[in-house]
Amino acid sequence: MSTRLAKQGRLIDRSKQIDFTFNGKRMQGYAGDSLASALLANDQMMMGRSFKYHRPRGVVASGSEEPNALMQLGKGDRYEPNQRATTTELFSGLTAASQNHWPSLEFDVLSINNKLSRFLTAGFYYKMFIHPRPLWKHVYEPIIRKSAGLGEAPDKELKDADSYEHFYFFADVVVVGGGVAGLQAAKAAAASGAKVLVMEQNSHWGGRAPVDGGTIDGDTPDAWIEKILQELRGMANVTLRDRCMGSGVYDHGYVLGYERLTDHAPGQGGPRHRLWRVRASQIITATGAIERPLSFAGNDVPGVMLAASMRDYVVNWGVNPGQKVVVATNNDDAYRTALTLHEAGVEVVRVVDARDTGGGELMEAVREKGIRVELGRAIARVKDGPRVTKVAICAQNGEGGAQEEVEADAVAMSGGWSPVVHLWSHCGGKLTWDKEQAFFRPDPNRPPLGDNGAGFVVAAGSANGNLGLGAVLEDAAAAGSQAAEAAGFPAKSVAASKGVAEDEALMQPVWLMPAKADIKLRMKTWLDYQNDVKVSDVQLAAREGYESVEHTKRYTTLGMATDQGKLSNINGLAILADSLGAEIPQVGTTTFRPPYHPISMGAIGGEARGEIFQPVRKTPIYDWNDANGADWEPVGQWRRPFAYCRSGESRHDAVNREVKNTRENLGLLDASTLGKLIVKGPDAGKFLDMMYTNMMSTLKIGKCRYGLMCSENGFLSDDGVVARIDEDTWLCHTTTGGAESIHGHMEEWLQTEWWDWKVYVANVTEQYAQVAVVGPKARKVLEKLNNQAGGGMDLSKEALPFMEWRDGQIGGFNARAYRISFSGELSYEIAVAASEGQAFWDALMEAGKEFNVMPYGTETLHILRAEKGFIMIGDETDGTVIPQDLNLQWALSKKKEDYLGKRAHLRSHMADPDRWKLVGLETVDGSVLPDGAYAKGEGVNANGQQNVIGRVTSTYHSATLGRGIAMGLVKHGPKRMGEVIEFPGTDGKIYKAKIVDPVFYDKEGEKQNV
Amino acid sequence: MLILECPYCGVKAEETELASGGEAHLKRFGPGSDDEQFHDYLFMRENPKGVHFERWRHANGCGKWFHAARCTMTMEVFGTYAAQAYEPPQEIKDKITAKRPGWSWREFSDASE
Amino acid sequence: MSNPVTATNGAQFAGMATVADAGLQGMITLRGDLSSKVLAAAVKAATGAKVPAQRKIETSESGAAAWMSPDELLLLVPYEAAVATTAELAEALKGEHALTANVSDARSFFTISGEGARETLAKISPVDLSPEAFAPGDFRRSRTAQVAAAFWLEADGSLRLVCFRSVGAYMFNLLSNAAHPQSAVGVYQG
Amino acid sequence: MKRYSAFAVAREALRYHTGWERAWRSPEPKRHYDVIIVGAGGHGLATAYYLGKNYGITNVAIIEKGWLGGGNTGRNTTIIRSNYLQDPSAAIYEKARSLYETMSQDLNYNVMFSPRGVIMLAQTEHEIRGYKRTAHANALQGVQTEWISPERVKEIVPIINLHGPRYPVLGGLWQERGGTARHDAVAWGYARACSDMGMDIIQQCEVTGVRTEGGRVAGVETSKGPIDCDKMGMIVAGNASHLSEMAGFRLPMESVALQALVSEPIKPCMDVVVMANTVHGYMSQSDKGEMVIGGGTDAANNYTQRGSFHHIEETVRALVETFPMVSRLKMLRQWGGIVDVTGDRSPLISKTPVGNCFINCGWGTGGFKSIPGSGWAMAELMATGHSPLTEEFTMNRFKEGKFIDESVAAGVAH
Repeated sequence: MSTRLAKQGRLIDRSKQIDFTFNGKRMQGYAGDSLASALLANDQMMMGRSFKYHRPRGVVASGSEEPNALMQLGKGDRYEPNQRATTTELFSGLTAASQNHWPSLEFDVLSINNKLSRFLTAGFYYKMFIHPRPLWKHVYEPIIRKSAGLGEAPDKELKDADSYEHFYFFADVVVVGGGVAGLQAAKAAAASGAKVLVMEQNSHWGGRAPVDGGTIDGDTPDAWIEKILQELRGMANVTLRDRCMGSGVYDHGYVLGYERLTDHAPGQGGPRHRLWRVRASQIITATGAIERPLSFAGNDVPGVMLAASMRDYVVNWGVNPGQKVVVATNNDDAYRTALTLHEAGVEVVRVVDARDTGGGELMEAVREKGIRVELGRAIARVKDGPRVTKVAICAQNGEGGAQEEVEADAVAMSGGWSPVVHLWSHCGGKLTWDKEQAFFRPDPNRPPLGDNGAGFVVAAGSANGNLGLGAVLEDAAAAGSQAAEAAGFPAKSVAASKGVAEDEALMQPVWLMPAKADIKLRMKTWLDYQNDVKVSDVQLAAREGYESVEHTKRYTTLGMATDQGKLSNINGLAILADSLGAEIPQVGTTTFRPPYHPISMGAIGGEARGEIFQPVRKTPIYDWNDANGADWEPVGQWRRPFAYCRSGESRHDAVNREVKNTRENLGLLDASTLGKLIVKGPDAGKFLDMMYTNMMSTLKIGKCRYGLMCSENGFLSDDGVVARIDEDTWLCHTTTGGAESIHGHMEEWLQTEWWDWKVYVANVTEQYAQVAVVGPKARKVLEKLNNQAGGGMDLSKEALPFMEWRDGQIGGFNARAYRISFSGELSYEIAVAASEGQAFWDALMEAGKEFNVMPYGTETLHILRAEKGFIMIGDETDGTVIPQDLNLQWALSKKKEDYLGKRAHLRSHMADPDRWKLVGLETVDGSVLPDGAYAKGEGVNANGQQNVIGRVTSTYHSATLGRGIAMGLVKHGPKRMGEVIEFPGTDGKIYKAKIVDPVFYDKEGEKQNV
Repeated sequence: MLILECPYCGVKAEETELASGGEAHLKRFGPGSDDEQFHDYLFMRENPKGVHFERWRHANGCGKWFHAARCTMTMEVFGTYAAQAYEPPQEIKDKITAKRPGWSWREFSDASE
Repeated sequence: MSNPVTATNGAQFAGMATVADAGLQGMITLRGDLSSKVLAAAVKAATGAKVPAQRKIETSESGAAAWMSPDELLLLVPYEAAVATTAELAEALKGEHALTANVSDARSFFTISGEGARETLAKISPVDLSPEAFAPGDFRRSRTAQVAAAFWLEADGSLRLVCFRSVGAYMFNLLSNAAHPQSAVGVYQG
Repeated sequence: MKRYSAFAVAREALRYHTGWERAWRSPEPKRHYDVIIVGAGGHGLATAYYLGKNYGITNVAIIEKGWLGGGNTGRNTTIIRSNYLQDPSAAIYEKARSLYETMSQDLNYNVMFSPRGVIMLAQTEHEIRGYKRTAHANALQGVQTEWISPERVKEIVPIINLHGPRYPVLGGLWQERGGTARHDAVAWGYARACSDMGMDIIQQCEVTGVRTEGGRVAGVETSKGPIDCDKMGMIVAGNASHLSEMAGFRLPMESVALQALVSEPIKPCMDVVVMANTVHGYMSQSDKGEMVIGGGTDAANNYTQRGSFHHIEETVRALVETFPMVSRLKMLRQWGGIVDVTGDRSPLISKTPVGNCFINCGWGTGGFKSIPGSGWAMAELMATGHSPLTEEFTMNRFKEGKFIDESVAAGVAH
């Protein structure tokens, strides 16, 4: 059984007991415990079930590489699945539950898959469930999908109770990893004066050095760490962040840091996670190394653990994972675990060393303690079950025969170490195979390249392939100086601290235990614990021709679990290489992708949620609109009232009311969102003649002209009214949402094509609140305002004719009035300072009462213009429509040699007489044509699709006319006036419509010209 | 996430301050050009594996367009320069030559070849 | 005639920094040749400040001039004077190729003050706001979360930020959120 | 070829699966083939497969620089749908979708086509109009789609938040017979079937030159020596510009990065594919339980298979807003691919200025869903010189101004 030891536990505070629950059971741990160490202290070795076979699984590691001990953590709006017990700090009230089983961890129905495992090999599903076809959709796939996944999904209505944020930071050198290598490297880099940021994923500094022992500068590692931390904290150019994982390295020195602020104390206030977005000149990866499992049968039985992790549990948390332990190894480091266990009073039953020659001084120290060490031996198998009970030992160089069985309740295994090269590799750093130590290490000659073409990542310490304490510190100091120098800070030489640890004999690569294990053993030998990939699976993949490492990975799912192959990749590669008769470096690795360790989606999204998910652009009259029934419609980032719904009124009724009232009395439209660009300079006229299809240079001062814009590719892109302000100044109106893009468009041409033209453009859209005062009473209300103010601009037909503008005062407001109309009514668009917009609107509403004033929204705007046959950018146009399609030839200047789009219109398809053209459409029965309907033609095309001859572009119920009206594009449309064509609806009905003139109302334009 | 130095502001702007604008040094063809010229001007884009010249706008910044010489295989930036140019400045071309001897892009190339 | 109002109407939030609507501020966009002596004189007359260097703001008793781009300045003048000053500038620059526009009402204007001011802004803007990199008199246009903004540092350590009026409410919420009292990062303060 | 079946699996289990044969051969190249396909991705393999199956052309080599299916076929978000607006697109994507339905049986390889349904959310009035238009067009194109109400959306996608403060869900375009498939299996299944017909799939073989004689392709130079052919198909996605230049012609195309990510696996919670174009994000849940997430493309030319992280951020925040529970999931892995984008973002399946050389590229973000249709049509074009499915996708359309623009209805085409 696993228990809490009376001694040891450098990270726990035994004076602070903490209550938590696991699967509903109350348990106790100490402050400083991880959830995994606390569970072990409560003899809870089994912590989960595997993905495919639902095999019982215990914790195998002590850090972020843990593949098995995944938990459902928390409740309600703070629930989260798939949290590693090893990286979860224990806190009071923590509730954890194990995953992927039903009905319970101990008894799981789907563990039947374990019994069927002989059938469920790698890729079995590609070969099965093919016939009969319907069974896949209705039976097999639903079953497969039901059994998918690990933790339960959060509740469908869950609203995350936590908040998240980002933080931008700039450093000369970022050190990822706060172990002794990282600290040493940071010190060396900081000494040069470089600005240094150090990130450590755990809440404690120093990495595993304090557990592994040895001395640094004559001190214990703990003492040295304390000292160097103090030094670094005292330096103004150094920032230390713990609980902050370097999660990814991206192009041009971009590093993400994932800081977990309140995971260890949920609900304490403030953001839960902070995503650091760091720009670094140089990055040092001091990310350590990860121990590899050994591949023997039953290496997944709960109680089988990585040797160094087992040592961590004893030393860091005072937890003893078993009473009788077998240690299996191919290197010297595992002997440290034997010594640690022995010292803690645990019986080390046997050290099984696969090497014929055994180890060095550490082995001797173990033997001196009276522990039996067997050389050239291997674990043949660990007896299956929910916990280790028996271990069979055999010769390493055999097939697993002649076994000796010993009793044990835990196994410590060490297959050697793999440097953590993830961050080195994320952005293209290459690896080299170290044959002697049997691992991939960063190739210093092929680092990831930064914006200047030079390497920007330096690996340090064991992450760089240096496993001994002395070498780690020397390498780290050198890395620190190198990085500082590369960041432009001439290195001050900093002597590396001197690390002394036991000499170690060479490890010996052992990829399978025993070396010639037979197929029955190989089918019980796990490579990827979480995804249940075994040695036999990789061998099968190779046999079937999935020879590329990426094929093998994808065919077997090796390395695709939530640990992303941290434990399994190298072991799997070695088996694949062996199967192919190739060397490991020839097989290569799969691609390392961020994040190093999963990071929360919340942190990635940052502050952008709820109210500040995206900016809402508000006009000066927004709040009034909101308080007066606006049914909002998003238009780009703006929001505009679709209609103003009165209490109990439907949207449809509101629109009809607004339309009628505007035609009969007086309507107000908040038109502030229309773009307003000032274009000024000696060449402004020439420039606008290029921008617009029609002539703008000849426009007279004081007058307005409707203008069309095309892209260089010929398609209609924007329209609006242009006003000539003075000799060299024009004011261009754009569509809502067009202000920024058209401003950008103008600047682009001015800066990159005609840079010698003297033109300046300024976007003054938001300087003004603009109100369209529309309807037969429009002039009356404005004159009333002027009368009340004791004077103002002359708004008579004579003084301000149609398509002209004037500056002056209206109702005491400084205003610019444009006599333009998008509704066919008498209409003024009045611009006042945005800061006075609400007041001006209020004045209009007040003065308008006697004229029955009503505000109207975008839908009424649309209907009013459609009744008049005016086109709308975005309705009649969709990026594929040219002015000719809309019968707007009159706006294409023939006098101008050139304008954007002119050349494009000459291409054969654009000059094609068969292009669909704008017409009005009236249903035969007065109903409303469905939005987006297509007109049916004769027969089908070569692909069997119904031929079509047109489509509806805008369709409304016209309250003015009491019937449906529509516009559409129809093949040869203008030549087919009076013809009835058919529009099949998606409701199964056929809508018949007559082709008519698109101007439905006031064809002579009498109403606007009064 | 790239950083490019805006030649107008002098800041090393990160990609979120910038808007990418496609191939640089395009020659405009308008009325009077033939279909082939007009087609190439609008659609035939350089898509090199290696040295590329492209346009960027410091959109969330000074609003100015500029040019960048960049490697599409490594993301190395050889330099940035003002948009008001018909060809890359000699200094930029020299920098590229030093790092990518034998380079060529459209009508421009390693002059030492 | 009415009392003009800002988009956020005097809003304030106090957290690790204090975020406040800075009220109505006269602002004038001036585009022209920044090396021109005529322009320099006009700027001086309008604001009392000289033409700023790249990415700087020059302040005087009565106003300020900030560098927006190689051919654009943002001039700060009293709100009430903006219309008249814009006209005067236009008059003074008559012979020059230049553009002046009163944009006082097109903007929202905020102060971010207190110990956490730099950190508050550094959560939403990809700009190095460390004291070494950003000092009083520095002026920067950049992105704040999802919108454009310009900001500078005053001598008292507080920040001033300008954005479009339409996103004033968004900006205020954004800054207030970033200034959450329990969210100090602890790198530029304490 | 030994057939795959539950019986075969059971039989093999008895002998510990030692009897399975190779899924495809790994031959050395011959000196000459009737047809060379460059690129052993989904499109290249499918083209070869239908050349053999529909036209009996089996003396075919499929040449691959890396490993088969290792490009965009193996790094996309596996969405299959055909609810396109324009006739030519709807035709080829619907052809593809219908071929997916029987692909497992055709290939005797379970590609796990899962017709779970695809919803495209409408979140603005503009989008409503766009999708209603698409629904009308689809009805006449023979593509089954349906405009559905917000309530129906919620029924189908219980984890969705209909009432987001910024973009409430106003309805959706529903294609019940869209879905997903196992992307690698599509490549592997085609490869196995091609190999079985006697075609040679030559991996780790880079084309270094194209030999032309008299305006026709005579063969290719490769890292495994010269290989001659009578006809050649270039089907290499993002590398198409590079390859076409070897043959002496240029393409109206650029290569940019497209990124995707997955969450850690969770128990099933979303049974369909959901695309939210207004906020630029889409999501489905894989058969393993991972939430598979994608967004828009980067803008700048790029061959690194890495994109910029801010696009990931944009996508994730859109999804957190649309599916609030996603906030408490974790990103397991992000990656990028290089997509080939043409001037109108629709593909090129076309004859080229070089007589016996054919091009198939420019699928941009729509490549996976089109694989079988694209292969079917390309094979027809290569075998007979004409295919109605490819007629509108010629290189000439840019000259004529006859674009196939799908951005009309939805902001982005995925």
